Amino acid sequence: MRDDLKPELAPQLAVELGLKPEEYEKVVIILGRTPSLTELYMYSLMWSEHCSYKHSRKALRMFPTEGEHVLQGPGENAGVIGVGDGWALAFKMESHNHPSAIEPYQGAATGVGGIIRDIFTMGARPIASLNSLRFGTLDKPRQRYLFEGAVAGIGGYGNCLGVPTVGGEVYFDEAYEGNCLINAMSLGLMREENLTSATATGAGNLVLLIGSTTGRDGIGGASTLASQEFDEKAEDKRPSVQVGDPFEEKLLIEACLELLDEKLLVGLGDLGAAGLTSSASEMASRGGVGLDIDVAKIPAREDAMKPFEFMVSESQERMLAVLVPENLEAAQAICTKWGLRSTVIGTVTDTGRFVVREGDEIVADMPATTLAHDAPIYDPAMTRPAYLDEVQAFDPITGVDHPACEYVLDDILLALLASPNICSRRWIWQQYDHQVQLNTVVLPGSDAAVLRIGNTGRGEMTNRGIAVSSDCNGRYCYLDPYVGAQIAFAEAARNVVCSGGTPAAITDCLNFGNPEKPEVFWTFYESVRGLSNACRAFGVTVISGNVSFYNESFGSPIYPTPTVGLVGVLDDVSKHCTLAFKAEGDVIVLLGETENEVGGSEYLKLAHGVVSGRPPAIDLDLEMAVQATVLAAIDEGILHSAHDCSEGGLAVTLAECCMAGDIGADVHVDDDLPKYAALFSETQSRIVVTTAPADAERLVELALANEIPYAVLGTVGGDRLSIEDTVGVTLEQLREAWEPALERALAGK
Amino acid sequence: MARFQIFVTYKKGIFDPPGATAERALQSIGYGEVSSVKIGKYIQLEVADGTPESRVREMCDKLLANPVIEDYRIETVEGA
Amino acid sequence: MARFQIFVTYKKGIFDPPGATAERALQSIGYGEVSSVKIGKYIQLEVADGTPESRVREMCDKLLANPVIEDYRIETVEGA
Amino acid sequence: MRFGVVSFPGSNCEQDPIHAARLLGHEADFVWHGDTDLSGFDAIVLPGGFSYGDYIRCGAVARFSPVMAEVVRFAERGGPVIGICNGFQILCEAHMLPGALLRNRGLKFLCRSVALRVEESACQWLELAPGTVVNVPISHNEGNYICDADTLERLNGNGQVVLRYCEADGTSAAEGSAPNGALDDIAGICNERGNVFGLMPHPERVVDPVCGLTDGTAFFTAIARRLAEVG
Ligand SMILES: Nc1ncnc2c1ncn2[C@@H]1O[C@H](COP(=O)(O)OP(=O)(O)O)[C@@H](O)[C@H]1O
Ligand SMILES: [Mg+2]
Repeated sequence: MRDDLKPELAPQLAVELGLKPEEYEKVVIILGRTPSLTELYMYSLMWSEHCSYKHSRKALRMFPTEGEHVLQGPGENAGVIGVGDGWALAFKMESHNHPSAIEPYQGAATGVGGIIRDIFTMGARPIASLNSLRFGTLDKPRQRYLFEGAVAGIGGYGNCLGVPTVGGEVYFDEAYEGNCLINAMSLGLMREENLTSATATGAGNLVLLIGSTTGRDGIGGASTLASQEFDEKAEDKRPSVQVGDPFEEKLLIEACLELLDEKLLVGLGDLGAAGLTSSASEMASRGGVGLDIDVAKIPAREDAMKPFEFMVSESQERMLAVLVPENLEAAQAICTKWGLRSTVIGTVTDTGRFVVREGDEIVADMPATTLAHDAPIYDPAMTRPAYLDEVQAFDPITGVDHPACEYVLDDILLALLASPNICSRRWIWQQYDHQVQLNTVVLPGSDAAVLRIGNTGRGEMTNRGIAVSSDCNGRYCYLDPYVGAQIAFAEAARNVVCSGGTPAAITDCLNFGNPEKPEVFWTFYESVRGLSNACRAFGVTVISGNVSFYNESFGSPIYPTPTVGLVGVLDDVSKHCTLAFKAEGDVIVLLGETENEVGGSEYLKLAHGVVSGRPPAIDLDLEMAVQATVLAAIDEGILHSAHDCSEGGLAVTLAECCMAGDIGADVHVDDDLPKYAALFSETQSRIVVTTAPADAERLVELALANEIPYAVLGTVGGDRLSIEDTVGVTLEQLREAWEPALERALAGK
Repeated sequence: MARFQIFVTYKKGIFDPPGATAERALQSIGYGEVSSVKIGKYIQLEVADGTPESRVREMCDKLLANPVIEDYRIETVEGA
Repeated sequence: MARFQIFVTYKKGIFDPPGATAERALQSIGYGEVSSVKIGKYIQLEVADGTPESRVREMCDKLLANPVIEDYRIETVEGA
Repeated sequence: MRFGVVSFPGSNCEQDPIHAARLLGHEADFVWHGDTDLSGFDAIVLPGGFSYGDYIRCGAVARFSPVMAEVVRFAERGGPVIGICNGFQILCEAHMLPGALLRNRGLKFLCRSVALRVEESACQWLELAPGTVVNVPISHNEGNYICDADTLERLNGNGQVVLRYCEADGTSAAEGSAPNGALDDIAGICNERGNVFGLMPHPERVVDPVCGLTDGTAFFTAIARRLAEVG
């Protein structure tokens, strides 16, 4: 075997490439010799945290992964559920945090490109995307640059593909200043029978590389970008940024779906992190076969590329197909029709070995499964972080001076509405095409996006639908990872339920600091435990997800941020609901009950500059009962609107319902609580609904039947929001505070 | 008033999708002699007299170019 | 192989949004000396030896520039 | 009647007019950019999207597709052609309509519903009373229409301006009502004959009641009725 590396240099290079000494030893044992340069690169990438999940794998086993809807659980490029009438929905969320921190536009854009490849690799046509973003506060120019760039990149890529970006979330907090989070979620639709797998089988079958040329971009990207902490060295890592080509990806979507439709492929995989090495070795080990790849056949974008560079390049917009020789001509004809390159770069073998050659010179030869599946799995040490005792000991009720006089509550409400964490997200989603494909029934701006199930292009319409939302409040997770993760799930479910969807399954993106720090790993473990238990309680499955570790800068981790992307189904999409108050005289009812829980609230941070205390408590049984009540009421057609209480509490929820419906409200709130708590407490499991007076009684019956507390708050009408004598603001005032707040913050105002 | 022109191009090894597309398009409409197209930015800058090139360089680093993926070249325009 | 470079600029009187925005942005971040920014395209073309400039001109008229809004200038790159 | 919707590489809205047309009881099918036979189609739609990635300039490459030569002939024979968003950009690049579309003034992609005022025009695709206000979404990054003074004068003189961006009440704001900076608030224009119509907004997105508004219906029914009359 040819080797371009002096054997004595191997251990040293291994370390540079991020392999721990004991990991390098394991490679030597597997091979029974010193690894070659190419092999070393391939192992170092496949065994990096990003590709191998070596620190998280065990904890993730807590997740419930089997359930009624599930057609494909974790393990493939995306999970898949059945959504009725033989329709299947593939979805997954993934992070592109570190690339985006270096170059926000391209980082976010290629993040979208990557997650969308994961979707159509499954045989599904991408039908929608969401994005979950975290930045430092917008008073910092760098943060404004990152935020604007990421949003432009997400739009730039998704808009070009014609995949509507229908929702998401964004928070701004100092905790993310050195390490922004860019999580992208994508969903795709297919007929159940078209579900495919990224598996290589059949000795003698051909390996076809489809799409873009291969350059040196992102060499080592998977490990250097995604598995190393951020610090001033960030600058040096810049060149490994990749530029996305959404046009090429659009052609790939069409060509690959056509190849699958025509049943021309044995398996299909996408090239993402660790490029060809990752997709090829995973396809091989899934099929229990070997591969023989000749890098000399790969269309190169640059001169004099070395074999290892071909194997680890992260050039975007490339797919790997396995097919029987008889189908090659037909398959290549389809690629050509779509203006795509397609090149046979190797064959499937029965040796179980992954052989890489350059012409007739072999440069790497290893057991295929060892790359994808024999990465070491760790049991990281964990200890409860010391800071928790301190923050949880803080009593937000006595710890700060809450407004005594009530006339300031108006101002606090308006300030909350103008907070970048609460204000209108219109500035974001109007940069995204959220309607293309004509299935978006509830546009961004409500609790969850609602989409009709169907393929307008093929005239395959149904009246079924899905509702989808992504949520996570990092502050809650910082103050209590277990509770915070459960709330992330509960809120996503609540948003979906408010829109008329019955929660079916979730994907997640777990963003944490360095797992090798016991205190960080503890927060990770507790979050996974909390999320798992919440899923089990609701009977909702985790079908896919992604872990992003090492989200730290200058040694301090971000807030634990386990983002949940939840999908619910609507048997009749016309039975959806929005947050907008509808009609004069409608009765406003609060389902659930407000407690004095301002710990970790936006109110506490905004009015008192404090992020401390315990997060709101979450009672999953109550949560389920409240959600069941709303679903029943929507199903009976008696709800005119539904909107949950989240950041900012009841007052903000009411304001949002008023603005969305362009109509006021007159309400009374709980008198046993201090007003600041009644208005701004972020108690969970609360949903504000409206109904025609005639149906109010029926709504109350449903609440009683589900044994949940409720309160009739008042009525819809007029052009101002009045909360007793404490709050009285006009719709204009509300809008003036809420609508332009993001633009103002971005203008540095 | 002084004039500068700035040529912004992708760094070596950074993929240039518009260039690649133009290349293919030209070949397909009958210009087979085309072997490579790269598309960058051509910026014409007018500044107050006596503005040193170093200032222009600053402007490029901060705003006119994206140092992460682009290189640039500055030229003074004589007789402006 | 022969090299050409092409400079595509907006016709006089055509408002150039990126240029105007860059102009304002530069002024607002402390470059008051900036009086005008125009952003056009800088195209680097590699063609077969002996390709006459007239061919390149054709390519510009047809595809690389839009005569309705843009002017262009072609330069041969010596020593290519 | 039968609509032909051209799909170019990078088109991504082509399924939308098909859906809209079928919903309104018409036939509609895709036309591949490589095809050169438009027989059997009564009207041609150049759909929205990012043909060839919108690289170089929006629509610059698409105009060279084999099908475009046919579309030109189809239009010269008086066949109705509508270009929506990217389709409008292609019509301009192909010189089937005057002017060009530049980056939005704010340099941001804009996807939202806008108010449009129907102008007195020769357009065969619309028979709404002048002054009517319709609400139709836009979704573009380059919708900033521009042309020289003479062309603008001609457009106004010949009744070639079909749609203008306006305020909710149909009036025009002093500083202009175009969200993208378009010259004279122009959102859509037609050729002198009125059979070739280009517009940035997406009427096909507001036809299906399941997705909300239906102001886009008029953009498909008028031409159908007209063709039925001329037989
Ligand atoms: N980054 C984003 N991209 C697209 N839509 C977003 C984004 N952030 C928020 N939105 C939309 O804005 C609306 C409000 O978001 P959010 O305040 O997170 O709602 P909730 O509090 O109900 O979770 C939702 O419709 C959401 O989809
Ligand atoms: Mg909500």
